[in-house]
Amino acid sequence: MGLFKYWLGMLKGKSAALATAGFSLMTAGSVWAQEAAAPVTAAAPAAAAPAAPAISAGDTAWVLASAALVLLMTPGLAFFYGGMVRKKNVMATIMQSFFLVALISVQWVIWGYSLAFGPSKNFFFGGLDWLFLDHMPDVSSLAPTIPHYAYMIFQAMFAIITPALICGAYAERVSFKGFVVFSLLWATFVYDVVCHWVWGGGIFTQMGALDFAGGTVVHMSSGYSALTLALLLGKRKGYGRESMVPHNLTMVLLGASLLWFGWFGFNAGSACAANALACNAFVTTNTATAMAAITWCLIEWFHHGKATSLGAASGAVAGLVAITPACGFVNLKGSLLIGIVVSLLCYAAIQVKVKLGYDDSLDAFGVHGIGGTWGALATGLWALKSINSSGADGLLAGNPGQLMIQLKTVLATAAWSVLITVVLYFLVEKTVGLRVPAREEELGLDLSQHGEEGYHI
Amino acid sequence: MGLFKYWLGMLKGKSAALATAGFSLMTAGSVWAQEAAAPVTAAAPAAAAPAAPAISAGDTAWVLASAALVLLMTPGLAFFYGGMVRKKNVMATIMQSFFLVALISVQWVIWGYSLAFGPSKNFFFGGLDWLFLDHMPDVSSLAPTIPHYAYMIFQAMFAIITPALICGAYAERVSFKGFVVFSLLWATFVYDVVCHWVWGGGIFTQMGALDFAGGTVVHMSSGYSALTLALLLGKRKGYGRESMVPHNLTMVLLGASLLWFGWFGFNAGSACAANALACNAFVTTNTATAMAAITWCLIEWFHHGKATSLGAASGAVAGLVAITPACGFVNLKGSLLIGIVVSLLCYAAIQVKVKLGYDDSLDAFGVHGIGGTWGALATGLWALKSINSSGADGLLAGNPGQLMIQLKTVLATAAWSVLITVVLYFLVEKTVGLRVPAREEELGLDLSQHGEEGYHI
Amino acid sequence: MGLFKYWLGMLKGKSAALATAGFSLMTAGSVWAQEAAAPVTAAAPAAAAPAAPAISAGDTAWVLASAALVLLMTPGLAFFYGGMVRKKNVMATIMQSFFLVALISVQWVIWGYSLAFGPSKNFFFGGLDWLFLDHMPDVSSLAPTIPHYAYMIFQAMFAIITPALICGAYAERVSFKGFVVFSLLWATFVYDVVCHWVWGGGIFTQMGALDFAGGTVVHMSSGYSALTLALLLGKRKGYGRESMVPHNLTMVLLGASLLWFGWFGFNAGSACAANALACNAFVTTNTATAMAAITWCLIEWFHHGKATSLGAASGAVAGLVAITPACGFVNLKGSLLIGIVVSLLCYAAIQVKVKLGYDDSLDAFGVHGIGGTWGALATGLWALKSINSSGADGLLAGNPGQLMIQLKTVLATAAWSVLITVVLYFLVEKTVGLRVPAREEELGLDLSQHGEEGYHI
Amino acid sequence: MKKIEAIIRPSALRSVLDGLKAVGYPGVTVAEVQGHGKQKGITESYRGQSVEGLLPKLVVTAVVGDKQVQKVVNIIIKTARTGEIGDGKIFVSPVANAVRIRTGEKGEKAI
Amino acid sequence: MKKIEAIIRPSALRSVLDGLKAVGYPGVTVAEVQGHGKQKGITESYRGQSVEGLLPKLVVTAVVGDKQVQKVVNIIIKTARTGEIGDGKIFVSPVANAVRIRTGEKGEKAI
Amino acid sequence: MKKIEAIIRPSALRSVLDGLKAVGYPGVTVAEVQGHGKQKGITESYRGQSVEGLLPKLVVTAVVGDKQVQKVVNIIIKTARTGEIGDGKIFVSPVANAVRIRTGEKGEKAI
Ligand SMILES: Nc1ncnc2c1ncn2[C@@H]1O[C@H](COP(=O)(O)OP(=O)(O)O)[C@@H](O)[C@H]1O
Ligand SMILES: Nc1ncnc2c1ncn2[C@@H]1O[C@H](COP(=O)(O)OP(=O)(O)O)[C@@H](O)[C@H]1O
Ligand SMILES: Nc1ncnc2c1ncn2[C@@H]1O[C@H](COP(=O)(O)OP(=O)(O)O)[C@@H](O)[C@H]1O
Repeated sequence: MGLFKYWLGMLKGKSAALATAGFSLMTAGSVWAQEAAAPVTAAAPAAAAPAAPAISAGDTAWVLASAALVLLMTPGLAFFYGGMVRKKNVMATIMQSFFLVALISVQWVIWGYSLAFGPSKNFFFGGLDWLFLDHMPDVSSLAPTIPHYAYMIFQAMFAIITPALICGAYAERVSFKGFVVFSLLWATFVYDVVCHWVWGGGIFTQMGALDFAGGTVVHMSSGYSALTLALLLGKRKGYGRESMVPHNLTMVLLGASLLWFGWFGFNAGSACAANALACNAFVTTNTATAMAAITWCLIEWFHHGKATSLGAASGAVAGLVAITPACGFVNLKGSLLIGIVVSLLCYAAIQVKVKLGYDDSLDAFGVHGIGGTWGALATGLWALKSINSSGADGLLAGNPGQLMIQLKTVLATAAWSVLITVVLYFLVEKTVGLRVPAREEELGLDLSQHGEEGYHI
Repeated sequence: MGLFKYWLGMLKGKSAALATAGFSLMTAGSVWAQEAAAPVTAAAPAAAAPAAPAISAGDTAWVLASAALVLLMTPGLAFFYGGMVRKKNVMATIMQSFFLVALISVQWVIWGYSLAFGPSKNFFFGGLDWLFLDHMPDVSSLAPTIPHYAYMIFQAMFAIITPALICGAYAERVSFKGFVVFSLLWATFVYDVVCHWVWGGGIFTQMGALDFAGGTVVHMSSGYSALTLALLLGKRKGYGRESMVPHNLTMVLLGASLLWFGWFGFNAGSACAANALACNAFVTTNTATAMAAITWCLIEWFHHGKATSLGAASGAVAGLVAITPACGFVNLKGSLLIGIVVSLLCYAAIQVKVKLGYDDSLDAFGVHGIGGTWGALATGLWALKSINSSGADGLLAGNPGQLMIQLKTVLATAAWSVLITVVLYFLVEKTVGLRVPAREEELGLDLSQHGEEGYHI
Repeated sequence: MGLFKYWLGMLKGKSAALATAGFSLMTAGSVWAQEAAAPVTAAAPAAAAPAAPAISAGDTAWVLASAALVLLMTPGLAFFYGGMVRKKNVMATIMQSFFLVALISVQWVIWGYSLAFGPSKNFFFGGLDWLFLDHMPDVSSLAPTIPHYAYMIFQAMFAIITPALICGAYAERVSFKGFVVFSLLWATFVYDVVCHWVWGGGIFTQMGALDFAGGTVVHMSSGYSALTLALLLGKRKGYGRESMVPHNLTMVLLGASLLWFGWFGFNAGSACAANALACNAFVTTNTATAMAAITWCLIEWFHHGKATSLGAASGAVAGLVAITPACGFVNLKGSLLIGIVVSLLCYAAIQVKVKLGYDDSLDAFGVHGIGGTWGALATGLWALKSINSSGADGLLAGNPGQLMIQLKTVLATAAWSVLITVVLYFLVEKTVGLRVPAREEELGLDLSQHGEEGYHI
Repeated sequence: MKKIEAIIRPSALRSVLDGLKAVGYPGVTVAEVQGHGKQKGITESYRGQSVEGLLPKLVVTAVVGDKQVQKVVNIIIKTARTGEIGDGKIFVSPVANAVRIRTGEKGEKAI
Repeated sequence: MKKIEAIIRPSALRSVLDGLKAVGYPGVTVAEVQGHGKQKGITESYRGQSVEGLLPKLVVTAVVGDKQVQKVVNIIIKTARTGEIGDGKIFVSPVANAVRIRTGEKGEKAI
Repeated sequence: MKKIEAIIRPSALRSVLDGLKAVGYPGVTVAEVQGHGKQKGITESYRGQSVEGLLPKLVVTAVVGDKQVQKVVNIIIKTARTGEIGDGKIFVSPVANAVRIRTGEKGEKAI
């Protein structure tokens, strides 16, 4: 609770500034940095880093390969989502993910990395010392055996995919302009901040929270923001009346396959080295994913008498989400259990969604919010110091405290994500506009937002 | 021939047990393990393994990257096959491969790896000591410079794709339920066993058979099983009368491209190290594949006056298949010859198939059976100790004995695959059912098995 | 200018021979090699190569992974281009790229690598000493920490994609036969030669030209040849009258995504090691690409009021092209500027094309020619010795001479490419024929050249 | 017998089908088409070049007995109307005969 | 002249075309459609939500002279029939005129 | 009112639409089909097996008032003709009624 008070207090003094900050991001940013830097005392450098080991070509090779793999995940997501929407919105949906690769790549090297990982002296964010990657040391203390640029660009890929995940919630109804502005602000004020908390030496790092590859940072932040947006934006025109089935399931399966493939970089790459820990992450990732896909199919079997390929793909993605924070802390059996449970939870969440009647178009919350939450908590259940000596034991290894820590990060991340998303939603909706006019939605976003169509005679 | 007697005898005592084993796999498995373990004496640990070299980050990086590449092959196969079927079966076909990624990933970590690579004291299979990967040493003697988990998960990807290859033979006419049961049993009783024979320290390992990346283990086992199933299941409804041309060739080419890409992991990764041997495998793989694609196009040119993209893709896959066992033993010129011959053989086999009138829908036997057989024999022709010192010379380097060894493995693998496939076919057909009812086949497997369609208005 | 005289003179004595060389490539090649070898004195070995460092598994892992990534780029290009053509030409377009993977893979190991990198004693090309990769040392002096085969196959992927890039210029109107013959000759007489000049120890190597990953070798050579062919072949039937919009933009975006992914291998792999330089190349590549995509979208926004996904993809590819020669020499800020400018230039070039009325179908020149030229010059502007000590400073770091060197390579490459392309065009058009008859063009190349269709009922 | 061909917005399909089902006329065939009427096509742009595009529509075809024509047409009007340009057209045309392939039945019995 | 529109199973296309060829009626146009008649659509399920889907069919259209109508219809019935629900329908409707674009010929000569 | 259905080459679409636009007849619906007439299908080959394929065509449908039929047909003939086999056919058939869904207007006013 102290944690909550801490940043709620912090926020109060900042919220006005936030609202007016508008587009002059860079100025706003540096002002904020100075304000915030004052009251808090040194905390960062943080983390492991044994006395300056040499750069390893093997580790670098693996992290670069992983960065490339993670880059591919966002187009993978583009197809996963693009296949699920109606034909008239396919390019707009693919474009959202694809454009974010470009947008956040630039945001990250200019100010994002500095905000998230910069040498701040506070719990909250990393400051602006590394704007344009200037003044960065050659090696990060967080990944001492690879060049800093490798770590930075690997992290960039995470920053890219996170806002892209949200697209699933507002698919088929937001303007491209509004989407761009929202995403840029969200990346800066949600992702970069939460990333600092968890990995950048911020408050969760201090608390000993475990998040190997981004359960809180990536999936929960995006998942809860997705839910918030789905509620604020309202349903798609015709929701419940028109048929909104996936227009191309082969594209969904392609996307899911690229996600599975790329996720090895995401999770095993997060070891920042080609070592036994990376191998553990690789294996638990694959196992949880597989188990979740099987489980989802079994649920469908019981529920409808038939397993579907969309179900297998959805289960796989849910499994990937859930194992993400845990992959470098749990063992094989833990990963099997995580995979089983996540499909039960996500499938249930999606059925509940329909009952509740909000329109999380492609289940960004149902999969990433729920799956991410489960993954974060499951890490607190099954983490083992024997798997990762710089980690901790979880509840089932006799350390209930870890579960509490995990719970705190879950709540804090969810709260922060929701809060800022609400603010940004109103900011964007009132200025450039986020939801498209009904006529443009009916016409389809491909034609109305981009003046192009996916398929031609 | 001793070999044949050996395992035929072995089998006789086991076949009844096999038939009744049914679904209680795990129990059955361990019973069998004890039975079998008794009469045979120590044989395994096998293989190279110089006195405990250190783990290499570079080797680990390459094997993990390779494992990811091989994982992608199965979705690649999903698209390769999925594009070739009729629209009404596209999702069912993609689902077969995709679901196997999940199914065998789990099977492998629970009992598959143990059966194949476990520390058995017999020629036949590896036992169940490593169930759930428990009790596994940190490093495998088969890949001493990488963590055992890396080797295990790399091998998992091979176990996954092998049953997926068979899908090509029964495409468009099996029930999903039957497919799942069959595949699980097949993976256990064919793949895991043959894998042990060849790589796990089993009988072929002892004999000195050469199979660098899985010609026998992967392509022959699946290819001959494919032929068996095509014959047992009978033709698709309407075969020869309805048009059954590929519904989407762009998808076929996408699949072939992902296969080619992933196969570098398959073959060059099989060096289990980022060394000169891996480079040799990489180069021979690419060369044989390219040469086979060119050759296939030339054949079409002579036969029909036009080269096709489907032909180029088919040739490439045939080349990949054929070079698989040879890639780490032959030199560049060997790979060129292997590529040329495989396309001649496979193209001829496919024309013969049409004459003979059995329906190997997507030529799983025509490509993997024939190509795999050729590759295994070709290894016996062109292998060179100068390429791989832990290999052997082939016939053309003056060692006809090697070709005989290769021939024995070919025959034994084919016989075992056919035999078990026949048993499993009847087992599954009589219990859950394998072939779908005519009406469901007519409707299409997407709707009848999964209740979904690939494409929507 | 001395440079020009040099090879113009060289050419004069050779042009007759060239024209008659026809198909007997190998003979012609070796004759030529002897002729040419005589008058020039030792020059090659060239480049860095500190006294025989050991093979590094990490570096090898990265280069092999990179080679696989670059291999995937050509299918990526197949889809990028294939989506942009009309439905009736989709397979022919995909086939051009796919077949080139096969064709040039074989050409490269037989004579291409030798021509480009062989131990020639002249400025012009590498000779035929390494035909079939025979007599090659185990390690190349150009990449001393990896096996020679790794370097060779990595380079092969570059040789493959370069002629494939040209396909964009003559899409939808050349015969498959003509295309094959032209590409094989072009690879030999343009690519292999220019590659030797720039990287193989040839004249540009001597001059100190900077081309990290192939701005001149890959993009300019193909770009200017593309322009030449577009002009020589004339417009597509119905150009300006029929609608020629992309038939499947999702395929274009898939292609662009695979290109972006693979390009990390292309550029960061060109460090031939997993070191800080590779990381710099990785980061500048991603940044320039992202910036170019954003810029292209902004231009569209101003020009048409809407950003398109085709624009984002086009901008990304333009950015990838432009940063290619520069990625290992410039810093982050340089890459941002390169990205911004390339989209301005390429977008303008495409608008001008329409005005001028020539039909570069898919803007091979507009993107690769213009983008490659800009990248080569930009390297001369922003190169920094502090980024790459074996490089040089550019104009903005006070070394205007470098810009002049870059300019010379640009002019020489363009001139050589245009010249040989003109010769080859007439050679092929007069013999096997390059442009298809009008009736075949109307029918579509899929049916007329390959007897197959992309999509079936 | 008459053939009723309704060119509708893709988004109206479900309502139209549900509407038809409610009045007990199950036989229906749907095709994807493109078109323009009063609602002009839309300007698209590819690499800076503008082209005029058609809009995606669906054609719902139902062959019905003469007496049901009015009712079916009314249902379609009601379920496909948004009141905005682009709602589409219904064309009614004569059908000389109908055959049920399965049974060979002819005429109104077949539909 | 009459327009014969046969809504058939996709799997029957080749037989129908071969049948028509055998009786020397080459002109034919085929379109992909979806529909339902007696054979109801099928329930599909996406992430646990059931939706009612239509079934894929083909429409084979041939415009023929009045005298050939019966023959063509019979061929189609014969080649497209499986006897199970879903075999489809044939609709025959009047055609006022036909034109061969290449030559401008009109009427029965044009078909 | 008449329904004019023109089966044309895909490459002729733009000219036909432009031609129609020039004479002020905007309402038009286009569908993708396959077919063969005098221009036989083409032999395709898949893994060595030859199959007979149909050729892609477009059907352009315009319902027009009786008086405009001739003009529209002429425009289509002019803009779709290449003079080579495969230019396609135009079929004209009667339409009993038309309805504009948006307004409920009937008859010629609706088209
Ligand atoms: N005369 C016509 N002939 C054929 N199709 C037509 C005709 N008029 C309209 N259509 C079809 O109906 C669709 C909707 O017509 P539109 O005029 O936009 O509707 P509204 O009458 O509500 O304005 C068009 O896209 C076109 O496909
Ligand atoms: N009255 C109708 N109007 C338009 N299309 C119809 C009609 N009745 C059937 N169809 C089409 O014919 C197809 C097959 O019809 P169905 O009733 O299933 O065949 P059967 O008469 O053998 O039971 C349907 O899917 C639908 O596309
Ligand atoms: N009698 C017919 N009924 C239906 N469609 C036809 C008929 N004749 C031709 N077609 C359609 O018109 C297209 C072009 O016909 P074709 O005979 O090739 O043109 P042409 O008369 O110029 O030779 C065919 O592909 C087919 O789709």
